[in-house]
Amino acid sequence: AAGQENFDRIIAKDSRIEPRDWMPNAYRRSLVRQISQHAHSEIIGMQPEANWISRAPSLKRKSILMAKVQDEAGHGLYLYSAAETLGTTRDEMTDALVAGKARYSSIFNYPTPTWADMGAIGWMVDGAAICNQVPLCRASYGPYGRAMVRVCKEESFHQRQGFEILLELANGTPEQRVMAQDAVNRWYAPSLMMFGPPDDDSPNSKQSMAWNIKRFSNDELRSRFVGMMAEQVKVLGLSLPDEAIHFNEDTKKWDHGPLDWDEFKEVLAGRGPCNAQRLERRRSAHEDGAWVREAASAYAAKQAATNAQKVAA
Amino acid sequence: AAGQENFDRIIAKDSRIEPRDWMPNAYRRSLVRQISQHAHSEIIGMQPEANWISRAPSLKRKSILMAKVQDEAGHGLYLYSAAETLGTTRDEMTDALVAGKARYSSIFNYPTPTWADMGAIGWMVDGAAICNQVPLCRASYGPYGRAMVRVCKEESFHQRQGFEILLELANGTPEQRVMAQDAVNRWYAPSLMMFGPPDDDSPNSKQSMAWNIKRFSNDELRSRFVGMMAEQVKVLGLSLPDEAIHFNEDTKKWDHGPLDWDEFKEVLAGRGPCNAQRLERRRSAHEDGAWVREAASAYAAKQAATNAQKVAA
Amino acid sequence: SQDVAEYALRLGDDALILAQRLGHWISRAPELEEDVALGNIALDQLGHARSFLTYAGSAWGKNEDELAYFRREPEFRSAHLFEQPNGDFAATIARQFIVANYQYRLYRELTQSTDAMLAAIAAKAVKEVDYHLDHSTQWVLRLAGGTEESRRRMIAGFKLMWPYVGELFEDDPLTTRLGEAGVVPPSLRAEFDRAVAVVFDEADLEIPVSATATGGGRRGHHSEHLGLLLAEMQVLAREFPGASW
Amino acid sequence: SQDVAEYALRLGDDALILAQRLGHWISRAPELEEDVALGNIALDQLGHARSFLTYAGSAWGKNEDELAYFRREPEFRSAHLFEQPNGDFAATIARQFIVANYQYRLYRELTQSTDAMLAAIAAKAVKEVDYHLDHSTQWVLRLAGGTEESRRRMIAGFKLMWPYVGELFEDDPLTTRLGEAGVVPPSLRAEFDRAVAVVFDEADLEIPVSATATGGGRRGHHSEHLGLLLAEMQVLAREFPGASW
Repeated sequence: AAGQENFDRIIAKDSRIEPRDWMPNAYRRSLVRQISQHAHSEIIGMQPEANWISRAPSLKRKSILMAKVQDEAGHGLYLYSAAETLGTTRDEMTDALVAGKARYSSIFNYPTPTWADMGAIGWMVDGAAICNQVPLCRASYGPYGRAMVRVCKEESFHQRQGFEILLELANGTPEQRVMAQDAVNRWYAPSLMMFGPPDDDSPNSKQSMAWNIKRFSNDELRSRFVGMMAEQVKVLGLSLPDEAIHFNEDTKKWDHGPLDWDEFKEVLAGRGPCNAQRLERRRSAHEDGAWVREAASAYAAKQAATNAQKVAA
Repeated sequence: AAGQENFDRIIAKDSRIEPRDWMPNAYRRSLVRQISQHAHSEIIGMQPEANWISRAPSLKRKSILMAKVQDEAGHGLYLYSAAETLGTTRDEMTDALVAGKARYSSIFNYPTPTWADMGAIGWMVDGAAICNQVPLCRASYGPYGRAMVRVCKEESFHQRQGFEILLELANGTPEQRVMAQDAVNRWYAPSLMMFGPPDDDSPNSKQSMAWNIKRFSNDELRSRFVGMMAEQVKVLGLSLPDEAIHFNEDTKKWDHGPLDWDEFKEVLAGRGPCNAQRLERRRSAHEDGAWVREAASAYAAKQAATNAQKVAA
Repeated sequence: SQDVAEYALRLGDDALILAQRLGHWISRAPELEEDVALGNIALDQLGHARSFLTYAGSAWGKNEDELAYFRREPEFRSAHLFEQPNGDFAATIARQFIVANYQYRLYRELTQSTDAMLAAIAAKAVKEVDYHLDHSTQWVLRLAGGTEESRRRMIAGFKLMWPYVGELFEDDPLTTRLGEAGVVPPSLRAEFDRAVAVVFDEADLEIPVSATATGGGRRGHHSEHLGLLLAEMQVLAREFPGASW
Repeated sequence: SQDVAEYALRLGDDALILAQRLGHWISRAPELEEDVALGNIALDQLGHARSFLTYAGSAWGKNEDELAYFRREPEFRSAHLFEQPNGDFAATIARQFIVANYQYRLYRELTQSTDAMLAAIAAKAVKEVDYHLDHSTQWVLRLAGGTEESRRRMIAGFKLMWPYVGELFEDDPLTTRLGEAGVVPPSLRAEFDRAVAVVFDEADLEIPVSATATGGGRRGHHSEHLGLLLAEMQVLAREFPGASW
């Protein structure tokens, strides 16, 4: 009870919970779910972009893309570490992912058929991620908030790079322009759906907000994102595939057209274009690498034994 | 002694030895070596051409190339069967190949960097093979001679296809023409060396000829081949990279310029451009397929047991 | 008609992409007999592809090579199953078994097409696919009933390929418009399921529980594998545009 | 000079092809730390490639992308080792270990080049390769001294890559002509052998007994792997010639 009081007090003054602090089981479980899901998204999210590393059309772009996908592995690492402070090991989380039992962001189940997708993912998907994540830098759980600070800094860098890719294409040959517009068309709705279901259909959000993990509702964040996109797309000289977008003077928010939540649910349920592929690729990389991880542990154990002997002698 | 007499009689009247006939051990060993080496050459020889199946520049050429490489697998099968009649199993021969203990024709240790190599291999390498092999259709060992009849029929088909590839290139764009001439230049000397070392440096040839396995000396066959090439290259409108080629009125044979036998020996000793690659590819295909072969035997054994039970019941 | 051409393009692309995949096995198969067998199947598929593409191209004044080598990814009409990587031999056999069961029934129906050319191509193809069906069925039985490892791999192979089965039987306006000239994909499903069930029953296998992937190949939306396959397949032809070979 | 440009092209191509190979590991490594580590090494190599190619191109009025994307296979100057496929993680580590030991000594010598630009690029590169050397050495020790399987694979990996070591140290007229501006490859061999021996000794490994393959990369004669690698690497750039990205 003292624990609960202390926890409530920290939350009330919007301060931070640290790993050694007492916390309600539900809070811990909710965080583990959210952080590991986020980590998994970084890892699975490497694949659609890794698809173009070998074919990047200039060495500069290849270099930027490699660095970006590699950053995502880094983000995964920070986030798994943050989740580990809550008592779940990376192995457990990875096993759940590989077994198809853990979630990751549905957006990564869409394919990247063209180079312009590298731009659209950077600009729109990373853009949406930032809208979601910037408030998480203030999440009540300390290690999570701090991991998000690092993640967000790199994400905004990635977003700018994505924007640049699109800008170059939009100002390029007619074919490049078509490629850019096509990618924007394909990623628009999925990126809006990254904020999760509408507020009236989002059961977990309320508790998350009460715990100062989540700071804004799905629809609020989505609206903010739409506004951002609507402004930036003008600079690109492209258009968003949604004629309903406008600034609502009454609510002071950006409105958008209806989204196909049935498709969202289909993809979430595993029936997207690439769910099977993404999971299989992660599974096979993990399984193919098992002997390497085993070798590293075996070697470390032998070294430790040798060192212990030396100390004893 | 009766066996030896019978054997000598058969050889003397240029008739055929069959698997059940008595034969000298040296004859058997020599044949196993020659036939298995020939079989291995067919199998390893699939690789330089398989290299272009995926990139063949027209569907017709892709189809012809696929069929050709597949035919080579078929030739390997006939030849391993012929060798098996001498009491050596295919597994034993394959193990020797994969372990790097068995020889195959050195020519397949050269790479195929361009599509024109598909033409040059067909025209020159298969052409040389035919010169070598046609006389083998009359080899004293029955199963070998009969296998060679089938092989030769298909090889001459392949040679014509190779010639057609070169002809098309030679009559194509200037770049295609350069590609064709370059391939002819690269394959010329190696294909001449396919006939083996000069007669005065070929220790096994004599015995082989006495046994009616080999019918003509290395140099005789090589000269015949050079003559054929010298005629056909005119139809292609290309040239052979050897200015010394001419018909020698005294010997009534075709002469050619000196060959770099040091290079030949280097490649034979394993230091060619692709020896390691060819062997590794065969080894890995064989090892990767081990579980399939085991499954097939296990299944066959189970089926046999079930059938036996049914018969018994 | 344009519709018939578009339909022939689909069938041609399926067969072409599969031939390209299978061709990779030649010189790499688990035993020489399979270099020959998979080579035969690849050749058959390539032959069917050439017939279908030539027919499709006749509507647009294009030959088979222009269609195979000078279209871009979104212009291809192959279903995702055909684009899946070979994986190990069991995965390839799983793909073959599904494909052969699908194509056999498809081509058999298509022999009744009111379009004489489609009917003729299908009549030739169905005989060859009959062998493909037998080949893959025998291997499914062998691998599922062979060793523990082969059984594990056979199950994994089917798990890998099953998400792409659904797309094969999806309908769209084209097949409806074609009527008696084509085959409505959903009409093939029941018999496909029955035939698969018979073999799975004998092999003691279960239909994998895996979600169906969204396809889209018929609309030019492909798996991420196709782009890489085309890069390799088309590289030489595109390097020398206009050249003849 | 032309000679310096040609020399820079060799070093640039080695690094470019290796970066392309290593980039494939990103999202497929045995553990996340290695996605990061191999990604870093790939990025470093790509960075070196860009510096060398930019410098080489300056002699011919070409930029790095024109050199990387619009040359054909025989115009590339990479050695065969860099072109070898990744294989499993052990094979990649074997290739890395050989490459790092070679490049570290090469770049260290090259910092003394009378050509200021080569010296400057090498000075930056050698620091990064120092890390690559440490990374691969640690892994050689771990894999050789880890489990039975990892040891078997490490040995197999070295066996696979060793035929391509010889080419790295081959001399030719160019390096002789370059004199103090370049590094004569054979001069690096003794120290390479010594350094490798130290690690092999600690790892209880033996130098593989495998024949040296004929190289020829410096004259544009490549392994059969390069063509496929270039088909993939160049496909998009070549599809849109003249476009900027």
